[in-house]
Amino acid sequence: MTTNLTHAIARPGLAKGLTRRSWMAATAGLVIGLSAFSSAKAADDTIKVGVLHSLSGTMAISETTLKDTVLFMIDEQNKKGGVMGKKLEAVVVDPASNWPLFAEKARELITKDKVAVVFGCWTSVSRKSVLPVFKELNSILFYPVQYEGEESERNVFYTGAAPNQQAIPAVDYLMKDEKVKRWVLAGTDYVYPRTTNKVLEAYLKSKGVKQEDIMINYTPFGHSDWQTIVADIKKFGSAGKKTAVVSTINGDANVPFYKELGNQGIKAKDIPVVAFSVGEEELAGIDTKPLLGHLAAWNYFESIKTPANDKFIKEWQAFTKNPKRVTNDPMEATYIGFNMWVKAVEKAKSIEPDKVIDALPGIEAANLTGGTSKMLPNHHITKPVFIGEIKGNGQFDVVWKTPGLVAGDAWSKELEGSKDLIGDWVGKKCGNYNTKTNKCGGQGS
Amino acid sequence: MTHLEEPVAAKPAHHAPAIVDPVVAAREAEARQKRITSALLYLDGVHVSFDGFHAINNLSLVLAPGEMRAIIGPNGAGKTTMMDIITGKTRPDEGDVYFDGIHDLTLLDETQIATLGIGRKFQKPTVFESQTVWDNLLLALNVDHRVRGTLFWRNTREQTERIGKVLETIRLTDSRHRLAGNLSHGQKQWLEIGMLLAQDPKLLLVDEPVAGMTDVETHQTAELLKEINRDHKTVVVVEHDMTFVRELGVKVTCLHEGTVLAEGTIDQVSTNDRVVEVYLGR
Amino acid sequence: MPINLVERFRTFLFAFVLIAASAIPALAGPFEDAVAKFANDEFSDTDEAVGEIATSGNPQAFAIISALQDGRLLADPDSKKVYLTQADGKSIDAATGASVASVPDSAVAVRLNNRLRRTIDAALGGLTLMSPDPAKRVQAAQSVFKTHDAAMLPVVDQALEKETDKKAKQAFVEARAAILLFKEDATDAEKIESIAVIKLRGDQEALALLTGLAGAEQSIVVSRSAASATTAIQSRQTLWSIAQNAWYGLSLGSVLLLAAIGLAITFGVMGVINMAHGEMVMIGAYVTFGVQEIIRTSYPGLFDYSLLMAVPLAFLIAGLLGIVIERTIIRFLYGRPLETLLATWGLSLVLQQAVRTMFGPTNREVGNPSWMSGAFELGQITITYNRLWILCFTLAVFAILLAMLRYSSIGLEMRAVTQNRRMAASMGIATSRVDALTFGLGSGIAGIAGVALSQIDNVSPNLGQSYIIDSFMVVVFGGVGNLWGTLVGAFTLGIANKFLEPVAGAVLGKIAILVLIILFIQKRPRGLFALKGRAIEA
Amino acid sequence: MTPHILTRSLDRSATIFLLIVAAVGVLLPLSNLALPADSMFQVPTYLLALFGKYVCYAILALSIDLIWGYCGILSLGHGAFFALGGYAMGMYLMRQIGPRGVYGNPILPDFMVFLNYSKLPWYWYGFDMFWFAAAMVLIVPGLLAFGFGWLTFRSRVSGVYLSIITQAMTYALLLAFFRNDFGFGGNNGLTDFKDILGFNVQAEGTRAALFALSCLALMLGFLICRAVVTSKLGKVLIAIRDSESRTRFLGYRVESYKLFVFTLSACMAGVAGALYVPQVGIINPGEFAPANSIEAVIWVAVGGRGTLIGAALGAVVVNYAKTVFTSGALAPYWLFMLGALFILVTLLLPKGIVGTFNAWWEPWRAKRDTANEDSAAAEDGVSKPRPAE
Repeated sequence: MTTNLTHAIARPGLAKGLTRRSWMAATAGLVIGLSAFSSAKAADDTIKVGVLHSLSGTMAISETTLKDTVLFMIDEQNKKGGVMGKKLEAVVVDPASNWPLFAEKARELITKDKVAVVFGCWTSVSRKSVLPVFKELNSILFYPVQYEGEESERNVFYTGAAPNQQAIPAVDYLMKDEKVKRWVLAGTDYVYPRTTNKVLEAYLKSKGVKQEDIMINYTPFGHSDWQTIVADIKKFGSAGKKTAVVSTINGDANVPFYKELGNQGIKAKDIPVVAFSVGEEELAGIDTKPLLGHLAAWNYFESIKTPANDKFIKEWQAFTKNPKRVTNDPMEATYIGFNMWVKAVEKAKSIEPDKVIDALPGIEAANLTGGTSKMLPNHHITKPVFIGEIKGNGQFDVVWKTPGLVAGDAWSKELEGSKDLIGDWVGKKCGNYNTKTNKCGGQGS
Repeated sequence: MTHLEEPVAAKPAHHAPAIVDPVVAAREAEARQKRITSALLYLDGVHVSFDGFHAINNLSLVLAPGEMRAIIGPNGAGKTTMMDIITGKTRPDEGDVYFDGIHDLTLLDETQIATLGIGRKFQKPTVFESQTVWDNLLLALNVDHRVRGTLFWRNTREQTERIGKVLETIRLTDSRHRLAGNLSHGQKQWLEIGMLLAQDPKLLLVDEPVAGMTDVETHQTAELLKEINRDHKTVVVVEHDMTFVRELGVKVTCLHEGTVLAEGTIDQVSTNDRVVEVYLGR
Repeated sequence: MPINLVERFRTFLFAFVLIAASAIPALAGPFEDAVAKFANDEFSDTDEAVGEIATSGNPQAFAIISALQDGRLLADPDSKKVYLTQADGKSIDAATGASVASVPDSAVAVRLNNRLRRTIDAALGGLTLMSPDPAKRVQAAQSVFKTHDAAMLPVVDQALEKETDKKAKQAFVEARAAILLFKEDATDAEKIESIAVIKLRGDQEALALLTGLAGAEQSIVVSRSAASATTAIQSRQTLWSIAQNAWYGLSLGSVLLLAAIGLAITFGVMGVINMAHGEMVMIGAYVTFGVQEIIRTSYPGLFDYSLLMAVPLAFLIAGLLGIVIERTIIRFLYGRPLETLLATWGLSLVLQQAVRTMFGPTNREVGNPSWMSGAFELGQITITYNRLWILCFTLAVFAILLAMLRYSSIGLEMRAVTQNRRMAASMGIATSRVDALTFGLGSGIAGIAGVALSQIDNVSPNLGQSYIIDSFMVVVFGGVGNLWGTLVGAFTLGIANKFLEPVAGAVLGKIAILVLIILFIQKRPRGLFALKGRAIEA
Repeated sequence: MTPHILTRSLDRSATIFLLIVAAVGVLLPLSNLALPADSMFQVPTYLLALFGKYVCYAILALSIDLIWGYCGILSLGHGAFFALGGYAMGMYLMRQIGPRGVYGNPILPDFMVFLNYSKLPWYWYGFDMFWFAAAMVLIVPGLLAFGFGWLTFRSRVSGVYLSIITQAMTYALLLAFFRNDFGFGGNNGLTDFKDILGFNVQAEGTRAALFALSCLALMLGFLICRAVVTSKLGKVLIAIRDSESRTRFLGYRVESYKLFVFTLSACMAGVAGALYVPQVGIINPGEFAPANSIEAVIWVAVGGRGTLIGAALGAVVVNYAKTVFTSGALAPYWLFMLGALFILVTLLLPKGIVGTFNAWWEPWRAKRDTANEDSAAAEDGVSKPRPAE
């Protein structure tokens, strides 16, 4: 291929006026660009709230809803008069499903926009990416998604489920109610499924399940050809013992997975699948009739009938001007987190991060399922656990729930490395306090 | 009518650049022993086919050192494919191709063959259009062509003089700083010939050098080629222009369907019945 | 804690046999109480109710339980009344069988969970062992085969005697063998005979049964015979699993081919690297969504034809879009393949975000029409209808495309333009029109691919991205400019992938395939079916 | 580097470019550290981090331009070399955490503890030493590029085919690094860094130093590229780009040239990645995504292919635009803008910003300069190319 491009190869000679001028112009442009960055200053009559959810790229599918939820919550709060007499103002950025961009945007929100708090992140890696920024700049992040645990940071408040608030109750249910003896742990190959499956494997073994009755399978992100794996599950499940699948398959891959399950005729009454990442939003993309009876474990379902939930759904659908818009668990987690933050600010009478962080543990806020969640010293919250069966209309029918609220464990008791660790930001001022050595692990030995 | 060159007395073999490949070395040793030929270029029984189409069919051709040969033939006669075989671009399915009596060209690639001293001018003028005339010649100069050599290359007076001489020969001295892409068609043809000269090969393969040239330019090109040939270089010219071929006044080979149809002087060939039939037309 | 399922099943069967023998009409009283339990909205009560109703012998029992299964049984928690909606839409009082004019609004469908569904299946299974429908009898016999409960033996024997249907008879023979195999007082000869029957069946269920036998204490002859049967079944299953993998490979290959075939035109024939190709596929999927949405709201009866309607529409929409893209962007970039790559990459970002803005970032539901749902067994291979249809569809698209290029005048013009643009132009072919049409054709086929892929994958703005790399691999591996190469390339990669997957796992399998392609390209830089000769060197 | 190469490489615009980068590399950190936070001219740490990222991208863009702009090799997998360099640095930073990880394990990084690794995998050995990690930053991408290039260029895979298999290469690496079994932290990658060479990575001083270092690397990378492209080797590269087979018939071993420049470019990309990681604080398999590599190619196209300054400029401009567009009211539309930018640049500015600028004012300048240039050219024997009309 021949191209006629100009090539700056060698151009010796004396510097000419025009070049100098053009470079000076470029430099001036750079300076103007720089000042554009630093010019934005927080107005004094509003409190800024950062929203750090991907609006484009692969995670937009899940995260856009949470951005809308935060905007909805801010709108509602402002109708009630805002916080401490000041209106809330949302600052929305798009980290575009790009992890380094998350860190950049977090820094921008905190330093440039001077937000008081950030609601954001979905994937673990995005949280890990922004973590150093929040620590360095001492700000607050509310993280609303169920995750693998093994973390308790001073600047982060985890309002989604820890493994003991989702995975273990679900397995308990299957063991007791469905008499499951054989387990398939299927997940997408990333940290959340890996850790959850490790926790579950240890837990199952402690309950006397043999190694040969556990099958663990990992697939890449966005895996779309499930023929082989579904057939393997079918085969594994026909060995005479009651079998269940515990699925930590991530977002996008679920639709083809369930479609394949439905088509290969795996019925919930034969091999139930309990999923931790499939909620109302994910089901919106599937015809759920063949999936009748498959399960999901969450801390919230849209179908739960409580006055608070009815009101929330009604106002949410009015806010989004979409009468079909569904709600889901991470939305509830955002809801709880937001209300906790508001209460903490009012208690601390300040938006100073240090004061709010200290005020947060112990704060209680109503959840949408009729209970009251509480922020724990380890920065996780108490939540009820529900098991729901998929219905034909894309909703869940709650078939079981924990008698009370379950406290979130930052560190799993089932894992060798973390069984002695606790997070306690009230008494010990430490996120990874070792109860055996009575030392705070993170601060050097 | 067709006859092969008489075997000339064997000359001492040229010492080629060291070739490490043991297979090649063995073949060459064998070739030297058997003294396959004293010819500079020797093709015998060459076959090439592309997906069942026989582009070259039992082609045999022998060139003595210092000879100039014109090759004519209708489109698709296999002229360009023959050049591709000699320069290593295409591998023959069978047949022998020897250069200088010892180098089996079928085992070497383009770079090795070029290093042996075979230069090629393409049918469509192929010069480096985004570089200057000077740089084009500089690139062609037969100095160190290895990566390190070019990275730390420095100009020498000797190289400048050589390029200057070539520029004069191809009459492009005034245009030496112009981009090759901005030259006229004829000038590009000349530049490419100039690159051949800078390469200083033993054998020049020239594919349609006067296509698209004016009569004056055609005449000048013929003179140029004859001059090159006088410097004891072996030249193969592929050309359609019969006036030009006649002007060269050398032995002519006519190819047809990948094989030699006739060989001899231009008058002999152009009166050959079969040649007239397939090529020149009645 | 509810009564053990098998336990209850046994009592129920006993009752069933009695009823079958004497046909004594059921008495009122406990039956009404049982029905009323449905209104308690407790799974355990519903469970008990099913058991009691099934064993009550009441003629309504079958109707009530199947209504429960289908969600047609409504209960009013206030009045504790239970209603049954019949197939004709009329409602009756479940307890009395009397018609009711209207069901109160407070009545809701009785809820089920998986355990209840199994109870219902078992209850209905027993009730259908004598069903007039042979298919249902087969189903009932299958469930006996799985449970191999000795109490069932007399019923099975009785059913076997009467059975005339060949398939059902075989099912009963197998069920009987399963029971005998686990019956404690069966003789060794009986057991060995049973093993032979089960060995002949030879599927996963049979294997499970024989493996289960290993746990129980057996005489040496029986366990030896069971062991040899197990080995025989296993070796047969190894063969079947090869066939199964081959089918999966074909199916994956067809998906790859479908995604790549449009690219084989735009990239392979025209030399345009269209990074927005995946987005054309996505648009086809969204067209399917749109068509289904309209059908759902306006003409629900036509749902099964939704795909047939979506195919031409997707072709037209994606094709037209392709023509617009060719006219506005690509035609300025001919001869600069790498620049085209960058421009179309930008285009793909725009298209993705446009769809995201219009339809929202979440998945959209595209349903399977009934003829594309479910699966059938071929020997021991499970073949799902959607994949089978996609394979057929892909081959049809390929054949039509091939025929079009070969025999139609536009196909001739396309080939002429790609082979020698200048010559074609001088022969009076409007090359720019042909370019636009060729690109439109490639895009249109991508749109069609979207219709098919909507049946197995997410319909989301990201749909296209997941196929673009695979598509390029297929085209490059197969050999650019050769549709047959694309076909062979797609199926080779699909099958290779599916044979690697069980060995290496899905991720490593995919990595291995990519590495193999890279190495293969070293060996054959122009793909599997490379064009040879001088033309391509230009 | 011998002096004559240096003098040859430094023409007017190259010198100005180097001076500007040097000025930015000194002034920005100085203003960040020395001026009070409320000063108008103080560059906030946030911006310093941002520009540090841009500078790393600029080095990556340079490396791509070297092979694409000058040798016609369009790699759609250059992000792989960038990421590998980043991983090598990330591994060093992980080892530096030592017992300060959340589990307090002195040897194993946190992710290994919770994935139950009993000991450090062998390929993690040595990364506790900076010199080793620094060598690996060059060696790992260099070796991969050498191996890949050796296979590919020898079998004469070129053009579109090469682009697509480079994409396959980075995609395969993406999948591999996503695997937790691979021992590089899976999807979460490497993060939570504490120290680099004993300095806290989050300290302002370290940031400033890293920024200055990135600018220095950019200058050095630019100089190396200039030295390469202004040498005779650069002419051979352009010859290969414009007519590979012609170059071969002149007796050049094309594959050696491509291999040399490809490996050099990969090493540069590795250095860019290594400087990038401590500044952004994370390295994750996402960096291997083919989309990232394509985007990097687009920076070069926007800035001007075949103009080294353009490549660096393109990287900064596009990323600056991305930063601006992904915030505030424009956030939902930024993909439209980015996409449109790519389309418009390829359609309307095929030579990129710098290329177009040159084409626009070069003839004008050339007219003035003809006299002294010709005399200069005759002396040093190196002639000056002019833009094609």
